[in-house]
Amino acid sequence: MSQSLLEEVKNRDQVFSFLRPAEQPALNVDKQILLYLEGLSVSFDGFQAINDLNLYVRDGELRCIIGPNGAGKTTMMDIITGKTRPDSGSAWFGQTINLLDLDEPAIAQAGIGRKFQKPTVFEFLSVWENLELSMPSPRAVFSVLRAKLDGEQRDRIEEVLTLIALQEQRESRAGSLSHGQKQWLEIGMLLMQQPRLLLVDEPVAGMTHQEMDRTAELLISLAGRHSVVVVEHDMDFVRQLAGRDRTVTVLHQGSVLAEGSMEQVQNDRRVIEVYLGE
Amino acid sequence: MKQMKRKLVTASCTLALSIAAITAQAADTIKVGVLHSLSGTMAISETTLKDTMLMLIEEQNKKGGLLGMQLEAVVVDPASDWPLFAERARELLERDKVAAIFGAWTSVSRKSVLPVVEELNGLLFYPVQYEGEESSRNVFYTGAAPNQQAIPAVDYLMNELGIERWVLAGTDYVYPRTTNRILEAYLKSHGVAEEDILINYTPFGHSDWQTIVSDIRSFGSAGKKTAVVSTINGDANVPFYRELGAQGVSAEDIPVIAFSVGEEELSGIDAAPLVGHLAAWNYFMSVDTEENDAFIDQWHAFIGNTDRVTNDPMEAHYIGFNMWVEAVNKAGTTDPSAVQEAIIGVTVPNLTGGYAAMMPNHHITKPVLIGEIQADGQFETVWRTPSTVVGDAWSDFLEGSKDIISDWRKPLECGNYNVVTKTCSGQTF
Amino acid sequence: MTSRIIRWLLASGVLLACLAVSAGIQAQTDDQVLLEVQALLVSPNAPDKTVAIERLAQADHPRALEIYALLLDSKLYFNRADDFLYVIDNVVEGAPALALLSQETSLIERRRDYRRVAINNAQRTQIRRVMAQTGLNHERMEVRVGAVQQLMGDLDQDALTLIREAYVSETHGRVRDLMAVALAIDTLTSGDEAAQRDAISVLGGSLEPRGRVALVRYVEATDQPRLKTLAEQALVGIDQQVRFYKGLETVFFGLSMGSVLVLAAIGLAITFGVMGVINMAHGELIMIGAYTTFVIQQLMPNHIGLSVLVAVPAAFIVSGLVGIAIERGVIRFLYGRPLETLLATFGVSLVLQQAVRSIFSPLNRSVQTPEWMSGMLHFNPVFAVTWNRLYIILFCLMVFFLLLLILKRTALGLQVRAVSQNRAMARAMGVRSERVDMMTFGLGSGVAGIAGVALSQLTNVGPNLGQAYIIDSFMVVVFGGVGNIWGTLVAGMTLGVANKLMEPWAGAVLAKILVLVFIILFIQKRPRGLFPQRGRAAEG
Amino acid sequence: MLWKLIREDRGGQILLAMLLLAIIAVPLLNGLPSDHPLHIPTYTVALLGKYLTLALLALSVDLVWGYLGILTLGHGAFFALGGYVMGMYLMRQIGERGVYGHPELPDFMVFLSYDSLPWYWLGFDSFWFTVIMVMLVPGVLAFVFGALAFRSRVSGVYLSIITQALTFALMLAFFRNEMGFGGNNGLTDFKDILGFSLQSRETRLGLFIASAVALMLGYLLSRYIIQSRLGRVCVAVRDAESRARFLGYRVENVKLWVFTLSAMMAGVAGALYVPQVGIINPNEFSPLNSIEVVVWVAVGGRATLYGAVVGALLINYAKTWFTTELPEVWLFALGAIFILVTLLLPRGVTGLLRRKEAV
Repeated sequence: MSQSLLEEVKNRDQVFSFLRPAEQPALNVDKQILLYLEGLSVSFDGFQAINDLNLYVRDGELRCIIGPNGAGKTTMMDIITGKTRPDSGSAWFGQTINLLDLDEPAIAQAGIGRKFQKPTVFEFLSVWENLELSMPSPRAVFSVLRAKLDGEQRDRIEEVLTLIALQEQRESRAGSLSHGQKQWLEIGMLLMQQPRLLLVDEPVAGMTHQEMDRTAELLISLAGRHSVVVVEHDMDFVRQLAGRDRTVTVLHQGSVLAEGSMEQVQNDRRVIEVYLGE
Repeated sequence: MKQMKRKLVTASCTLALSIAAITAQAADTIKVGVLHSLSGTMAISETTLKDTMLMLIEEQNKKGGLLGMQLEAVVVDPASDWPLFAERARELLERDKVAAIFGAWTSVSRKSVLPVVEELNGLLFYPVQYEGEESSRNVFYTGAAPNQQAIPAVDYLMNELGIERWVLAGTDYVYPRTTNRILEAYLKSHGVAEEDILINYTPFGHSDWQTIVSDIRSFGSAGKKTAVVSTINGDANVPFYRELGAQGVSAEDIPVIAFSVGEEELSGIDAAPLVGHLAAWNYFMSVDTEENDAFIDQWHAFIGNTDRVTNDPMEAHYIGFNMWVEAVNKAGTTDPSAVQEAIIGVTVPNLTGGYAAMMPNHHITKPVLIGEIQADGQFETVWRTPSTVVGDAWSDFLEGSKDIISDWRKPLECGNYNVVTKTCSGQTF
Repeated sequence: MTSRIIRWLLASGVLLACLAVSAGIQAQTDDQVLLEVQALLVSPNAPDKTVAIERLAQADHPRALEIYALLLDSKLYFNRADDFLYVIDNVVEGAPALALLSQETSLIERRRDYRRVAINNAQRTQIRRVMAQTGLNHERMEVRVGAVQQLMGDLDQDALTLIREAYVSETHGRVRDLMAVALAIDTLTSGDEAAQRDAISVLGGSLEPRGRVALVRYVEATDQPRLKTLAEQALVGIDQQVRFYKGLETVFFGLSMGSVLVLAAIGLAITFGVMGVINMAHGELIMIGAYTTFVIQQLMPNHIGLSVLVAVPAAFIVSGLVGIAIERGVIRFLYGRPLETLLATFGVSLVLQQAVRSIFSPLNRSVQTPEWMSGMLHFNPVFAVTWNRLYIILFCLMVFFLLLLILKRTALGLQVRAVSQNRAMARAMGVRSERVDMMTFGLGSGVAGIAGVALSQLTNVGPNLGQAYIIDSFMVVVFGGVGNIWGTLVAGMTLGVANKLMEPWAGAVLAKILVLVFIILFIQKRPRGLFPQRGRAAEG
Repeated sequence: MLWKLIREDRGGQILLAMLLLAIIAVPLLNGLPSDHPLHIPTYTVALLGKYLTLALLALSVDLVWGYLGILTLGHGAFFALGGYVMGMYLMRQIGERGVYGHPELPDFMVFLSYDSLPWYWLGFDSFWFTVIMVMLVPGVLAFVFGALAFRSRVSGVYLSIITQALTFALMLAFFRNEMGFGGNNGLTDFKDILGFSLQSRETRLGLFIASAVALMLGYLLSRYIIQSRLGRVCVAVRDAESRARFLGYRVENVKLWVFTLSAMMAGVAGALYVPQVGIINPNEFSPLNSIEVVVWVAVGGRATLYGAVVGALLINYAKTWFTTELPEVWLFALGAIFILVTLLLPRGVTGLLRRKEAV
């Protein structure tokens, strides 16, 4: 390490690497695969949360992931978004971006958005401000200090407000919204971010049936332009989302147990065993 | 919102008015400021001195007051916060118009007050031993200067106990640093070799003395008679002495002589393992004189507890207060300038059977007593200087100050007059 | 006892000579000597007392040892009115005063009438030396060792003669070794080369500091190159061993400092680590424990040894109750707002401090060390550990494992862990989380009180006691990893030892600063301490 | 432009108006003859000036605690560093008037037999250099400390405790005489600033006005940040740090810059504090002082900015009053205030007056 640094200092024909701004390669999805997770393993205090996990998500795909408690669903999301470092394995975003080299903000800026299991919005800010902060714009401290909204951005916020049906509450504090509204606001924030990949963790927890239907519609409509990975417990909802031909992945004990259409998965003997044995 | 505004306005008005009200008070009493911390870390030492001052003032009033007027004590609490000392001193002088301030403990509090009393021409009587190197027109140092405590103590150890090897252990602040520098120079001038002096500094409130006491033990096992000169301050003393006791360092093997451990500090320590260790002061409660007996009785009656002890800084306040009273009587006024002039040369009895005189350098004459700790937390005097010693503001053993003298009499009127360059520096007025 | 003195006196050439000198006053009765001694002892001049002590020894007075002991314990007083000596245990009005000569008891009317017969260090040494001469034959080994050491302080021919005689009949190894060293020191200065060679080997095999000093002096003075080389080799050997034992001592010091840190921090590890409550009043709970010790000692002044043992459960209960009061009165309204508990408990700490100032005065209180905790455990002349430190290390480990047992093996422990991991779930399972909070906080506070008992044996018992330990305690808990009391143990011991290892070369202040800087940097590297909780629970 | 910053901030409007009023009125009232009922003695002017610097310190703490959620228990360190920098300048200004009459060395250095100025004392004879250092020294320390701590995601209680360790370590370091900052006695016996005697009435008024202006500027600057999108990001970071991260914000950078700025504000406050109280000593680094500042903010009302000012003024006035009138009660009162405010007034005293919820 210090040796190579020394070499570098002697080599004065180029800018030192530590002075060069960290450039991110552009996203490349030539092979139609947006997310590669290969051989991932991670353990906490001897508990193997993820065990040799392999998962590929196609560009524009809507993928549902199910699995019993402790199957490693949230941990997987943590790895993708940079919150948890895997002990081994690799995670690539497209062919060029190595997710394991990046931290959370960089991953977010590369185009991965995440919705938490528990709705996490900025409670003390208004709905409008929540969306404003989610907007893709320069994130450097001084740019943020001087940032002003232009007309186009306002329109974009209005548009999302309409989509998540919170026009009335735009000035309300996010903390005063109902649970379902918070879920929607968080989805709205994701949309503002315009990510290439959306990770959605149990989006319908605490929603009424109507809200669930709307959420399903919304998520389905997003697929195509964005890739969407949904982790969900509610089988009805998954059925609704997956329809007949979308892929469903079943996680168990930190690795993929089965993958296929909803029908295939439901009839898989091992899956039944895992779910019934629970 | 309006409420808040009103509140702020009221607050500032009360502040302004309360100040105005107090200045308007009639001057039928003479006010005496008492500036000792009653809360915070210094309260442990200073509360007693506040009570001493109240007792002395009460006693004076019983005798008919001063210049036909009653004395009134104005007690404020600088809360062991150094900037607050200055603020409180200013308040006493500007707002309460006190005739004199008795107070402060530790040099930093005195240094904080100093510019204020100089600016407003007040009088400050400082009752605690200190490192010297200061002489202000407005301050009277009734505690010991290093030559009234440290040097006689070392003389005693050297001549009477035949000490050849020295550990100078102190808390890391100016008093120990200066005292130890003076002592180092003094010891070397008496032929003590460099390797026979070990100097060690510890932080305030140091509580783990194992290593240092062990070092002292091994330093003392080199075959030469060894002593520890301790300028360890306040709270750190208890764990230090406890560790000495625990590691079996007895006074017969390695005596420890302390300059900041008095009767009051000992009352918080189990003194039994410390019998024979020494302290150098200008007063001990055990001194057998009539004045002292009367003082102790008076103190016990005032405080309502016969278990309370008296100590050296209390005697310093006793002397300082009596000197001030004498000087005011002599001058016929409490005007600070007149008192400053009148007080030089004033002589009052001390509690150890002699007299204390205010010298032109604003320090007083004191006898130096060496006492050994007894199991009951008292000191037994084992040696005393044959006559009183004049406090020396500027040490003869420090490079920077040996050419400086202090004399506040006319025509010199200078606290730091350099006899070589013939200049009076550091006097802004 | 007396017969032993006489036996020894008869054997002793020294005092035979003295007796011969005083043959002229042989006729004097013991009482006359006593009268003479009394007159000398009440004199204000120190040299008179020296004469008195000598006089007692010369006259081989039957009460000499008794008077010596009274002088050493400073129980001898004189009345200023009649200049008689009295034996007084406690100078208060109404207490008995036993006249030394007449053995009559009177009551003290004014305590100022009685003055102590104070002796100085030189006289104390003088007395101990006289007593040491009899001590060489004392039945207790420790006394014999002390006697030899006392005599070694000034090895004159008389002392050597005594040691030589005692050496013949001495059977205990340690005393023999010490005597051998004393004799070898003398032999080293003799002219006999073979004897000197033996002496060097004896001294080289001993760690006695006086022996080392003798060797150093010998090397400086001698002109015999072969013996000089031998002595130098012996010195190298000694110094090597001394260094080793110094290292051992430093480690012990570190462990002992560490155990103090652990004791102070472990209660915090429970309240802060397990419950997530930042209790700034923790230091004051320690202080309350220390004051409890003081109060207990006041209540049972004649059983100091027992009082410390009684103080442990008492302090646990008192601090625990105060802790429960704090929990019920303040903290329970602030769960889930850790930073605000910090502010509120800081307020509590100020109130407690000032309360102690009002109740006990701002002065430090004196807590006595019981007999069984004082003194040292000697392994060899350069390595000894103090009993109080040793007990505190053991005590710390005991408290630690007891707590571990409570947390791992009892129903309360199970419930505590359940609540700390998932409050809502534990509630749903029927755990009364309020009660568990209260008990846990009481437990943590009680342990703080126990720490106060230990600290009362080492440091000031005063209103500032708590503040001195609160920051250190937090550092230990954070360094060890919140929620893990093993972490606290390891962290406390590590910091203690690190501090002590650095102290010799960096000084106490810099060592402490370095430790703090180290903790700051360490937290950057491992934001959750040495033993972090991992997994989902930690994110909560 | 400035108006925009406080348009919706009634508390701020009142605060700034009162400060403006004070800047005009205090010198006028001070100029009145001393027996006039409305006369403000110079002593009070200095006292008010001191309060204002403490208010600025509280403001800087509110910026990071109220809006970023960083409970700093070590902001006193930045305050004290600013104070020491100013103290060094003031010491150099003494020149030959020290007691030993040394042309260059401050008294305590002569005392400890230094033969020349340590390198880190160079340059402080220049006022402008000092002004820069007043902000730079605390700023750099905060930056380095923050860069380490925020990058490693030390947060919450852990952060609070290492800020405490920071100020504690600095306190111990400054107590050491080897450091060359006067040890326990600190820096004192200042004579003048920019050639004006510190004891003159005019200088005291000048320092008072400077403190009021600094507080106003500090307030406006804080408002500017709070009003901007950065301010909303701060609140976002405070309330849901990982959410902000997943939105692509570099939380550590946001924290770092605001923390550094706040430390610089604290440094300025310290620099104005020292000439008005006349002494700077390592006790200013004491962890308890820093905790007290946090309590001022809590008392005034967190995350309002003006609340911090109100809290600082209120508690310090109470301290002055209590320690004069009822010294024994002071700590009981202060302790009770802490407890009651956290339990009963989580929004502080200004929370009682606020209608609308502030962020």
